[in-house]
Amino acid sequence: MALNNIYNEILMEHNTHPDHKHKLSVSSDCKTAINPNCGDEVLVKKGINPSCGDEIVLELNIEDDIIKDAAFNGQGCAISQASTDIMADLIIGKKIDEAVELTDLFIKMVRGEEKDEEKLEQLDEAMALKDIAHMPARVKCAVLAWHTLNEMLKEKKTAE
Amino acid sequence: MALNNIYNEILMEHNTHPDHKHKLSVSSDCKTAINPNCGDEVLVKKGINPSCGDEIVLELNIEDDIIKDAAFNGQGCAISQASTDIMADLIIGKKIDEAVELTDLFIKMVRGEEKDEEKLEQLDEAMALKDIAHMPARVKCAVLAWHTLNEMLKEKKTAE
Amino acid sequence: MNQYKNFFPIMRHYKDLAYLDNAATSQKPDMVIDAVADYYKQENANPLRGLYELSQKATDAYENARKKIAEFIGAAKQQEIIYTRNASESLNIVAYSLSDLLLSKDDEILISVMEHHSNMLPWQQAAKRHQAKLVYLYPDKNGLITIDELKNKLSAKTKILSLTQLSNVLGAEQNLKELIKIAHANKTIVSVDGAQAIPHNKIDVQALDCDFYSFSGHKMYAPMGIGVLYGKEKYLEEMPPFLTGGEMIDYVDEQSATFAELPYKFEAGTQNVGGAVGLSAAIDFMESIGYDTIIKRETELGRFAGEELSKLPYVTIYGDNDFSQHHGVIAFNIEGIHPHDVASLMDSGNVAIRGGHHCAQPLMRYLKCNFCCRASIAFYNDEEDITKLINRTKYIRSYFNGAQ
Amino acid sequence: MNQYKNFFPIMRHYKDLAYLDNAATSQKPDMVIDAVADYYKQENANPLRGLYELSQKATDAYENARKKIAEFIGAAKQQEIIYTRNASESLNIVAYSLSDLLLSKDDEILISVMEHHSNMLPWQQAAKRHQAKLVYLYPDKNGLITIDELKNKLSAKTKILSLTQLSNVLGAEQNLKELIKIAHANKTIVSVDGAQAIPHNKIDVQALDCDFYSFSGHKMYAPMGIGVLYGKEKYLEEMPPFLTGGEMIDYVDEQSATFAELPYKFEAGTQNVGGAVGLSAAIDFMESIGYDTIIKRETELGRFAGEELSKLPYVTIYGDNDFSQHHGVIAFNIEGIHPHDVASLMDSGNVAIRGGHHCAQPLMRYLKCNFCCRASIAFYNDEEDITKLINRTKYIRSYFNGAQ
Ligand SMILES: Cc1ncc(COP(=O)(O)O)c(C=O)c1O
Ligand SMILES: Cc1ncc(COP(=O)(O)O)c(C=O)c1O
Repeated sequence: MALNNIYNEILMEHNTHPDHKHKLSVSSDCKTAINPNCGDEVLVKKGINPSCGDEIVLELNIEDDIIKDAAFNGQGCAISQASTDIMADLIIGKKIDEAVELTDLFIKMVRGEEKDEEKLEQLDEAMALKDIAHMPARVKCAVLAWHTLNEMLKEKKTAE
Repeated sequence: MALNNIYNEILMEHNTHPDHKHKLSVSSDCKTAINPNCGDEVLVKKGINPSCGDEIVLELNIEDDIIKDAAFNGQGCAISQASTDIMADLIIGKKIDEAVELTDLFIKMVRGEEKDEEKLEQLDEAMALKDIAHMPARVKCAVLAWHTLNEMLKEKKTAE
Repeated sequence: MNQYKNFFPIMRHYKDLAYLDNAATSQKPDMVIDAVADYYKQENANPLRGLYELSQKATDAYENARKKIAEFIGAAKQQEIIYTRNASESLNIVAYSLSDLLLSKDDEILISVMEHHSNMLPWQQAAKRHQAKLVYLYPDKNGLITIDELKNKLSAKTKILSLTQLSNVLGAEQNLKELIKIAHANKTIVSVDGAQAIPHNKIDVQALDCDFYSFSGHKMYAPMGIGVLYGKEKYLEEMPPFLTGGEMIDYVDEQSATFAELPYKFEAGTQNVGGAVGLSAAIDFMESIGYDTIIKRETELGRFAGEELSKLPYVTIYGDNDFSQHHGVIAFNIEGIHPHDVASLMDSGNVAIRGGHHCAQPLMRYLKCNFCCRASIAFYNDEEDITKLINRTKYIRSYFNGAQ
Repeated sequence: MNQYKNFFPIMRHYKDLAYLDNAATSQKPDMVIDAVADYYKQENANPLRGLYELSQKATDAYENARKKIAEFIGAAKQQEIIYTRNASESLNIVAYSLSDLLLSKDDEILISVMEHHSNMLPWQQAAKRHQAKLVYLYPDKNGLITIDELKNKLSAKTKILSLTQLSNVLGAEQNLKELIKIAHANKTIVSVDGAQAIPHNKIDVQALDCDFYSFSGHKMYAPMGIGVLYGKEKYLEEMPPFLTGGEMIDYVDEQSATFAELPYKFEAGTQNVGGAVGLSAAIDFMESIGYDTIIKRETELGRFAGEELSKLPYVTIYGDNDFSQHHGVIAFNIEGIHPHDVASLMDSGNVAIRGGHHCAQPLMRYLKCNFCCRASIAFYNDEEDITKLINRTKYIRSYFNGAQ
């Protein structure tokens, strides 16, 4: 199998030089935390993939329904690390509802359920992960962050 | 398979007209019982083949180390019934040790472990059951009585 | 040789054999044997955890088979299908794990006296472990559990009903849908032993609304060593795992563990992927024949066998007098001749039937026969096979009578 | 292609594949695949209870396989061989049934931190059920349990020691004979997980004097779905049955049952005769190759792989520095690259290895790595396979480095 097209430039770049792998808050294992720089409340959630032990902690800074900033920490394979960084790029500046839609779309794409290229264009660089659908064992790595974000945002919605 | 040579004349005859299917004693489910005709002590033992539900109750009248009479009762297939009757024929008049040896020999024969025709001659009509070795599922039917007798005599020996 | 036998290499090998022990195990068509061999020749690897192509193929083979099985029995979800070795293991899982979840002292488990030992002993054990009571249903003369019988035996304490859909001796198919409705109205959870039903009739677990459904592959043209437990997700979720070990965990530390999601929670260790592939091929095979054909042939051959045998005055047949209701299972005795002798002498005439208690000793006692012969028919049998059975029956009778 | 690969249809099919996941499951030679198919083509029937020729053939196939297995592992008696689905089930039987027989509150079970989850979780469960304590042995840097470690952990309360003979991660073979002697002197019963040992080394259960020995067919060239539990007769006799149902009984009435003699007491329901036949053929296959050849090739290839990999400064290998002691199992990590990425990129170079926790999470934590890659070698591998592994390792490292 030509798997190298998964470990493509985009993925390798985001894995080696992630833009969003840092902390927004001080503590990071509770649901909300305070950003020491600005005093903003930060949303925090941990995602875990038991099969490979990947763990990411996702942090969001949301103001007026808009994701102002996103960051992550944690250990994992190149696919989950890159996928998380790519996701952060994509959702910063988006409205909550838009972000939820994008995560739904991404999850459909990597499960091979959505193949319409035009629709997928919205995912921008995340399209680089399309072929993971052919590697079901790795799909969990790719979706970990997106699942976590999806749940996080839905929890916020219902909490409101 | 030519099984008919198991259901041969000798076997069918002993099955249909057993000479020894009757009672020697009054009760018959305990280890020794009294023969009402002669007041003799009769040795009684029950043998069971769980796989086919065959049950025989064997009774022996032993005097001075010699099997004076043998009889049986119970339900079973033609093979176990005939085999029991044939055995009774064979052992009446024999010494205990001789009878034990004959049962050992018979058991070896039907398991296919003893093939020496000359030796097997001692078994007389019981040789008619030789081919049961080719029907392992029925070996248990054939040996039920012989096993029971064997144990019975050994128990008597150790009891003495 | 009829066109159906031609699918089976063993039938081509023993052209004269009337194989009438299908309720014990069916023969296997080329399609199934080849599918298993091909799996080992082209796709074999340890599934689930592998990150390479071959392991992915094995995983696909394994999970596609699960999907096919789910569709075949009308399950709502794939994760409701758990692979086991055979129906016996499936029934043991239910009896252990569901009992652990549900049973307290003095609760009642309801089964029928017709149950195969595999749907009886596990409940005896469960009853002992939980100091619960094992209560019995008794069939009418046609082998059916009536609504009244069920209503009489159900109580507020009846937590579980486990019932065979089709008796392996009487061949009668229970009116399950109605029985289940009544049990559910009583808040009783229903486990069905489908080992004998599934080879003969299209099953739809959702239409039946049973909570658990157990069956074996080997009775439905699949290889030995593969079986299925279907369970409703909500129960399987709550039930504790049964076997533990590799593949069924999430986290393990020295003193404790958390378990994987369904269906993996119940599948410990390396599973029988070849068997799953074989079962999947067996489903394809059955669908290529079609249940219509299967039912029609089995009903007609069963009726023919029953009617011809019942013409012989020295033959007793157990169960319904309408032999079209027997699903090809004809249990009988020849007067004065032990079933083991009958079976041996049938064999010498190239007729393969079973003689004994058919793993249903309490039923045998209930029928007052202890032992009987059983001819069990599959769609690949034909009139010639049945004619051999009848002729051999006559021969055996005369052979024994002649000796008198 | 080397002469040994030529025995395996899957190797002929994927000529470029370096299959190095043999510890997960081995590939199957023609001999085994054909033996199983031939069984279904010529001898298939339900064994044990049948009174006709075909059933007798199936019974013979089943029992002759048992006899061959008994001889293969040096068991004293055939009835000490119990068929299971896999090693996991064998270990579960011991953990359930032996614990029920032996354990009281505060008793101790001793296992090692190297155990596969299948020899760990069943004991966690047993400990919970009986309020017993699960105590751990820790290996030295070569992966061996020392005599001192064992002596320190044994106490008057230690009823059971269950130990893997060969770790599926470290590849180290325990000095079992000595360990068992010490345990026995302490009146501790010893169960051995032989799943990884038996493909690589001749086993003699009587020489080892272990009380139980569990293994899977699928790791030793047999099909999936068949495994073995060996147990000393005296213990198996006393132990309660585990699964219950058809074929494992003598008498059954509505409320109780008596169980069949060994080995049948532990074999509920229709067994996997095809699997038993496959396992028997796998033994023939291994004997035709010879353990001499197997050991020689696996030792040399393992040493070659270990030595070449250890030349790469960014590779860490776990376990003994003498790679000839690894039985072909080389667990390693490439600095900075997750084992899942390594395995995926190995795959794209046609090298099949495993990455993950290898069903041994506590061991992974003990080794402080959580995850690792594992290449596991069988005698049919060759230098070319290992060279591919090494080259691919270098490539992956440079690919990731190049991206920096
Ligand atoms: C050491 C060890 N024990 C037990 C097992 C379990 O074997 P199976 O999955 O065949 O039950 C394995 C296989 O992965 C193993 O490596
Ligand atoms: C009604 C019924 N239930 C359960 C079983 C057990 O099936 P298996 O032996 O395949 O576990 C059988 C098969 O003999 C059966 O006829």
